Amino acid sequence: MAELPQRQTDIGPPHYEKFLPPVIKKNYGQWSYHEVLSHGHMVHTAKSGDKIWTVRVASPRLLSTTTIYEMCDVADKYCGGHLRFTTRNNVEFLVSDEKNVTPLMEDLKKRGFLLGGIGDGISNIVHTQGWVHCHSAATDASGLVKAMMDEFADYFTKTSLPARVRIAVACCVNMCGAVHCSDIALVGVHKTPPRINAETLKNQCEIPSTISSCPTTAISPDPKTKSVKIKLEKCMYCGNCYSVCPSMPIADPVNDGIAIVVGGKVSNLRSNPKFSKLAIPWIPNNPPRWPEVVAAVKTIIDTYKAGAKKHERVGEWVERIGWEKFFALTGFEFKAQHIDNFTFARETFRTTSSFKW
Amino acid sequence: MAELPQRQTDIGPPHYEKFLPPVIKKNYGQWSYHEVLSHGHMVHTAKSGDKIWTVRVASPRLLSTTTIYEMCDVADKYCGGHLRFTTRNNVEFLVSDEKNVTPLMEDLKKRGFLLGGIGDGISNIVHTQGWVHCHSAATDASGLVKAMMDEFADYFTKTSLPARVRIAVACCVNMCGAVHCSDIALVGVHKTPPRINAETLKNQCEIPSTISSCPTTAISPDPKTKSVKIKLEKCMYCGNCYSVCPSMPIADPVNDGIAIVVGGKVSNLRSNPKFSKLAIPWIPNNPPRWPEVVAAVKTIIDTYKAGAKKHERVGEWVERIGWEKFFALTGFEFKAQHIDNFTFARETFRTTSSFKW
Amino acid sequence: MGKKYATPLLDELKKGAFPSFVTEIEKAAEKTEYARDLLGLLEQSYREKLTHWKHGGIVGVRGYGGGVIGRYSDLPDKYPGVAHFHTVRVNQPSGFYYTTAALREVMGIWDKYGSGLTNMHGSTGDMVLLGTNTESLEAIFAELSSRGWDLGGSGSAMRTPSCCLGKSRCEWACIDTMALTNEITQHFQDEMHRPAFPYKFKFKVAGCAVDCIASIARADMSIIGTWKGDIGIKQDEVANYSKTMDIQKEIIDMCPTGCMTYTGGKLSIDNSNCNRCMHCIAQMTKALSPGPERGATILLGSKAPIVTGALMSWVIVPFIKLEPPYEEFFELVGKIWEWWDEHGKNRERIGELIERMGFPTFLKGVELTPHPAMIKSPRRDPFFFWDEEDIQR
Amino acid sequence: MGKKYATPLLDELKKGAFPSFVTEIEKAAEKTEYARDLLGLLEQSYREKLTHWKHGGIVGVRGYGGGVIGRYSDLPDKYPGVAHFHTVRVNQPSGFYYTTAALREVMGIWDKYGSGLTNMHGSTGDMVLLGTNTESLEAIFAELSSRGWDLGGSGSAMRTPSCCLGKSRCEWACIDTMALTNEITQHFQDEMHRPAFPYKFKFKVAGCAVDCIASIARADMSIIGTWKGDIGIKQDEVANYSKTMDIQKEIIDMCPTGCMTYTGGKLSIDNSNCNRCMHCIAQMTKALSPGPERGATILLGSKAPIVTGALMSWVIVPFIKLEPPYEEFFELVGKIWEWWDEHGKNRERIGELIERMGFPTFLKGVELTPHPAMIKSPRRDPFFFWDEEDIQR
Ligand code: SRM
Ligand code: SRM
Ligand code: SRM
Ligand code: SRM
Ligand code: SF4
Ligand code: SF4
Ligand code: SF4
Ligand code: SF4
Ligand code: SF4
Ligand code: SF4
Ligand code: SF4
Ligand code: SF4
Repeated sequence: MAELPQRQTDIGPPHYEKFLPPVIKKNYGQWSYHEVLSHGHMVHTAKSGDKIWTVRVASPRLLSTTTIYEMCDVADKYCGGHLRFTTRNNVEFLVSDEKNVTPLMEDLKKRGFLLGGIGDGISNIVHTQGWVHCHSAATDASGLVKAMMDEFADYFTKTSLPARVRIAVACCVNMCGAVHCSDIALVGVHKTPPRINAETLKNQCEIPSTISSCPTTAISPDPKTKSVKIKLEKCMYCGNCYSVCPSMPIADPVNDGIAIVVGGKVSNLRSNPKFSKLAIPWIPNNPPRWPEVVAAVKTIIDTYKAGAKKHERVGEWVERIGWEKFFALTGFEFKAQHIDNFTFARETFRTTSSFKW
Repeated sequence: MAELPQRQTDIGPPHYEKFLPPVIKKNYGQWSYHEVLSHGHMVHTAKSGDKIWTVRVASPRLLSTTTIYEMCDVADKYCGGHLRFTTRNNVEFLVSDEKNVTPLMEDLKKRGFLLGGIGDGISNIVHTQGWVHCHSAATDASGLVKAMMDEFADYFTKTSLPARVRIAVACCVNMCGAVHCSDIALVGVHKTPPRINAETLKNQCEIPSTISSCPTTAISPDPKTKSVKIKLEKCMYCGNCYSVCPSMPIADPVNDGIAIVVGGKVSNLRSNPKFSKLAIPWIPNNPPRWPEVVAAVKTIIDTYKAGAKKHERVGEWVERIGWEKFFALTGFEFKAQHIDNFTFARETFRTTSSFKW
Repeated sequence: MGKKYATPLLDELKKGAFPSFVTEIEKAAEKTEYARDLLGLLEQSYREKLTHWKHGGIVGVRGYGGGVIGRYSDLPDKYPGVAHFHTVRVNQPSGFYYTTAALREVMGIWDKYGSGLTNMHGSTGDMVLLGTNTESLEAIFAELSSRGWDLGGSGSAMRTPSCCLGKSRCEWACIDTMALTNEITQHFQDEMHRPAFPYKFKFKVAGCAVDCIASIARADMSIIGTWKGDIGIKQDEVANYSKTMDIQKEIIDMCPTGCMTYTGGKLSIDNSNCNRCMHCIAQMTKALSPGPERGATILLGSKAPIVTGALMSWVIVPFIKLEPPYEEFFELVGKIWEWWDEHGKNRERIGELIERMGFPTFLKGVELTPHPAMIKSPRRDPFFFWDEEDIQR
Repeated sequence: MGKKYATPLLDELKKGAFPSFVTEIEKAAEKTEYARDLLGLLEQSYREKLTHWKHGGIVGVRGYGGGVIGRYSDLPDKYPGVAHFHTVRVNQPSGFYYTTAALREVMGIWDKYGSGLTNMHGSTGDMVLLGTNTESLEAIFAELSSRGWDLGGSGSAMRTPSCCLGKSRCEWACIDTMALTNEITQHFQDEMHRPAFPYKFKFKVAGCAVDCIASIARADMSIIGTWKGDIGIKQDEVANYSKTMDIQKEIIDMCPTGCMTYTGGKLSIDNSNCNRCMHCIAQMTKALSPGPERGATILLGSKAPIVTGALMSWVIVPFIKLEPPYEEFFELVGKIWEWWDEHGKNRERIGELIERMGFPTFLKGVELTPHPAMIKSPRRDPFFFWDEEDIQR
């Protein structure tokens, strides 16, 4: 290995200005309006009259350097070497010259890129590591995303919905995605308590912090084994103990699965940001294409599309019709698991006699 | 004392049927509609065409037998000996014969009874014992009610509001009135921790149940005195320890006072039942007429009357305009005490950037 | 009888439009020493801004554990008339209807043995006879009960149930509130008179969602009448209302579910989206009426804020027919009390217990089936329990 | 290079319209053993429905406590290429803008030392370089940092701040999100690289209430641009929109505060009742624009559900001007961290701490004044604390 260059510390990231296209630098803070031209492209017009076209393509987020080089080639050809990523991991090609827009879009299509994600449809799915990289995963993330986006690709490329439908996937309840405030989200869940490896625990884990990691105080010291024990009926399978102590593995191939939550949002438009709420507590892990999960999400989207008013997000629609109607319309079974028994349970109970039959 | 009659047990109350006017017995469950004729009287019409007129008068609830006899005299004269009390402690004279209605109302007025309480105005104030009968009282109830109802008598007898305004008074946070779901309510509050009488406590109180009575775990055993001690900064002056243990008196003439809560309701019309929320944390006890309290309630009612839509209850109005506007419009000071730090605090925090300036 | 004490502060409260409780005490003071000394004691409280009642001791009548609230003044020497000042809770008849004969009878007993002061009624619903001494209690009870009256509840017991007047005078009542309330009261006499629960338990029965008895806020079990099927509409009466009311603004726009339309003078309701809030019916009572299949929603848990905060009752049975002999209903109450008895701590209300143990656990314990009507929204955090039968081994 | 393992399950995921991560791994597998063995390991996970990663050990670069996530396979013998498979978090430039030159440079380094696989970007915002071994870490860091790149955060430290693109391309940005984000990142380099907090702390900056960076759900401190003053209205553009849009239905009826009217072709807004939700502006961007006085609302506390349930950030500063040198802002952050440091338990996020200690206590601790904008509604239960100065002695 050749001599390494001189390292530096605490320099932080490069200043963003270095990376901005000239038209953006010039019109920074002076944009006037935008027009969505298709699900795949839009144009922003500045007060000066300058314009910038954005062409957006899907990304699996897990990208090889090979593909990134190819994107760079495209950006060099049409965008003066400028591109960006979005907060939902799509790729945006930034065009300053109108005449490059169509050739760029043609070229991207020819190369197999999927144009879309702009406006009221389904954009990329925010997701996490899953079996590709995380020890904590109760399911894979990338595979779920792929299976779903294949099914819903039209909503990415061309078909509109009443409003944006933001989907997220988290492979465990640590929820590294924006799951808890998404229109629809999948989260990998366990259904069985951790198993204690008393032998390794002694050395691998700090017992007090293991005990205090448990939100339900299910864990207590086990003097006999110099380890810990779990009050099984108190365990809600959150896996927080495993995050703190590797000797308490919780993954269980047969009983791990996927919960679906719906109705969250982060934008403040119309209604306040909302938490996602449980729609289906458990669907089995069925890789590589998780057909039951995809079907359930499709049911939600179809029902939403049929029932929502224009501009109404999933959560706004559900709150307008009521959760009892949501269950009736989707046909999802209502189970004991849907009823909150956690921190703010009481606030979710129906303290009125007004509900719909 | 003469010989006592033979006691009976577990017989329960007399059957209500014995007390119903004949027209009610006949048309029981067969009423068709009602018409409010004035704040003081209304008529119900049965499917049979029969009618019953109701004339309502105010009651201080604390009634002497003398006054009750007088009411009986009136009911004998115009109502065939039938009357009832309402769930808000008003008295209703039930008239089967239309020609008795006006004479009855005239007679009642002449005798000094106050007719009213029907429809969209201020009906009687639900309240509790106060200094008249309770050891727990941080304020009086009857006096507060009298002071307020004198001020708002017109809303009882003749002037309408956008909707019913239900007022309640509780003399301590045990809240024996319907305070926690009232349009406007007053509650007697303490501001200083209980004082421990270690001498009497030993004998009068069971130490474990005294300790466990404290919602904030402020109380702990004091082995030195064989009594208990209080972590002062944890005490929220709820007085629950005093309910359990008389040796921990909490009443404090200088610092006891009145909190005002607003916006609650119990009906399910339009919006769900609502809890009342804190408007003013503390106003000094100023008997016999509590002018500051009356003025504050008047401010709320005036502001509500000016701003609410027809049929809108106080809580519906406040929620429509937002609490920030409520404070702006009433001019009430917003203080740290308004911010919840109890069980469900988190659910009250503003998790949106949308609010009004 | 002249005045025993100067009461300048209380005298202020005799002025003004609203009837005065001070005047009432003065009227009683013409008859009883209790009331005379109450005026003195109360004036002192007004002066000092301090209650002068001691923590109540336990007093009562033979064979009962409740129904009387013991009360002693802390200034017995100064105001001997109120040295004892106990309250007798007399169970009211359902709906608070009285004949003058019955009322006179009770008041007569009270004049004989008590202060001549009452609360008509207490917040729970009882006729509250305010102020007597320990010695008189047995006599009062004998006189009352021999004439068909009984005591209400107090302590850790079933409390006196109460209700709105329901079918007796209201066109909206979907259940017979007075019959049910009377039935509950009679059915559970033992539970009411001999406290054996972890804490108090209250029933309140409302004939419809208007809830004129505030049941949802003040009863451990709130029973609220409702219906299934379509709201009845009389279009001719709608037309009449349109002359005096802005139907679009006052009705259509205020319907919380947006399920109503008013076009071409015709009112229509999409009943499948109506949540039966009662707004439209209340405003247009001649034109609209509750649907045909009548019953009630049962809700559980409300109470005042001590200790973990105020609760409103929440739905545990979305719909139940409530007709005599109410077997299904009493069976359910039995199961709930059994579960409470088994798991409840001392001074823990049923609502607090359910919160502590979890609503799903409660449902299982009393064999009720989860239903979306029980919740406003499903849980948000994906932490939930499974039973052995849900697990594959 | 041919296939090292048969991957029938993963192959299924190469089909379909959406770009495939499997194809991406295969592309990298043409270059690196890491990616080749990742395919084998992942196929096994797909077969067994089980992760094959061990609990990460602590690895990193000299002088830093974070920026690298250690990861080891539990099948190192079977898939030696992923025996080590650490992640390097490279701090992205604000707004995720790149020149192709810069991107190629980073990718070149990664091809040299790593798996050739990336996440563009991680959920927090970093460029995530996915998979390398412990030995390569120092080299990667030297190559990156010598070219002007630095690592992002991990562990109990300030995490890599991120933002929406703000003023760079959006007409609604009320603050310069990219400038502020860069400023925060640079200002707190030490706090990011050397974990010394009770737990992680994240910043996210959104230019307006649309919140395209999901700050309110995913940042301990969420900074959201907003305005004071009247929304700008161009009536001629309103008229244009009226040709393609049902303004009454889509705008007026959907305004949450009901503060808009549209009569006689003229749009009016009662700005004193507008809550600045952005709905109308978003739908009619040519006609409407944020008001003149620009700044931000600061919210605190959001996080994922472990342990007491998910939180969204809540308002702690209703309005602040955010302009260089951001003194007031940095001072506030300092006070908050100090208070957290003093009171926070290990693994307790700031939001959880505030909840545990009480919001009023927090406000006092960091010297902020209570304001109705901080709450959706005041407390309901009348239990509250007073200070010594509120008491009369
Ligand atoms: C590029 C991006 C910001 C960035 O810095 O990367 C962005 C850009 C814009 N957003 Fe966004 N939003 C972006 C993520 C978000 C997010 C965050 C997220 O999804 O995690 C949200 C919040 C979603 C939520 O509430 O859960 C978001 C909610 C919106 C909305 C509000 C939708 C609503 O009705 O609630 C608008 C307004 C509109 O156009 O109606 C909007 C509008 C816009 C506009 C039109 C703003 C403008 O004037 O330029 C931009 C282009 C439109 C578009 O993409 O459809 N953007 N937008 C992000 C693109 C993500 C992607 O690849 O799909
Ligand atoms: C007599 C009484 C029942 C009883 O068994 O004693 C009663 C009787 C009626 N109520 Fe009530 N309500 C009675 C307490 C209540 C209560 C309970 C309370 O105040 O503690 C409520 C709930 C208040 C709340 O939500 O906080 C109540 C909320 C209503 C409403 C709904 C108001 C709303 O808009 O929310 C109506 C409907 C209407 O008329 O608009 C109503 C309507 C009625 C009607 C019109 C029902 C009918 O068709 O007969 C009755 C006469 C009208 C009136 O009094 O104005 N009644 N009503 C109670 C009279 C109390 C009093 O003396 O003032
Ligand atoms: C008399 C009455 C107030 C009134 O003026 O009407 C009353 C009076 C007392 N209540 Fe009550 N409560 C009365 C209805 C209520 C209600 C309202 C209701 O029942 O609809 C409530 C709120 C609803 C509830 O049950 O939560 C109520 C909630 C309490 C509490 C708080 C209980 C809790 O779990 O939060 C206490 C404290 C306790 O039980 O130790 C309490 C305790 C008391 C005591 C026994 C004081 C004590 O701690 O020993 C009071 C005796 C006062 C006295 O000297 O007569 N009282 N109490 C009401 C009963 C009259 C009746 O039988 O009709
Ligand atoms: C890489 C990344 C997911 C991704 O695929 O994008 C990630 C990956 C991990 N997260 Fe995360 N988190 C990542 C963003 C998040 C986010 C989203 C965000 O920052 O916007 C959240 C939710 C927001 C929040 O902070 O609450 C998040 C909430 C967690 C939690 C729960 C923390 C909590 O207080 O609730 C944990 C558990 C922990 O800290 O022990 C966790 C822990 C982890 C660990 C370190 C697993 C562990 O327990 O040791 C994961 C390492 C996976 C791996 O093998 O690479 N991660 N984590 C994200 C960071 C990439 C980046 O730097 O850009
Ligand atoms: S959500 Fe869980 S499994 Fe997925 S990356 Fe985060 S910590 Fe790992
Ligand atoms: S999985 Fe969660 S609930 Fe179960 S023992 Fe571990 S920390 Fe406790
Ligand atoms: S509210 Fe308090 S002071 Fe008043 S009667 Fe009830 S327990 Fe007594
Ligand atoms: S008043 Fe309440 S908070 Fe204070 S010590 Fe007594 S029980 Fe505890
Ligand atoms: S609750 Fe309903 S049934 Fe009972 S009186 Fe009120 S309106 Fe009538
Ligand atoms: S009862 Fe309520 S929800 Fe039903 S139609 Fe009438 S107003 Fe609408
Ligand atoms: S958050 Fe606001 S300023 Fe930022 S990109 Fe989205 S719309 Fe534009
Ligand atoms: S920003 Fe929102 S609240 Fe304000 S006028 Fe527009 S739609 Fe209405």
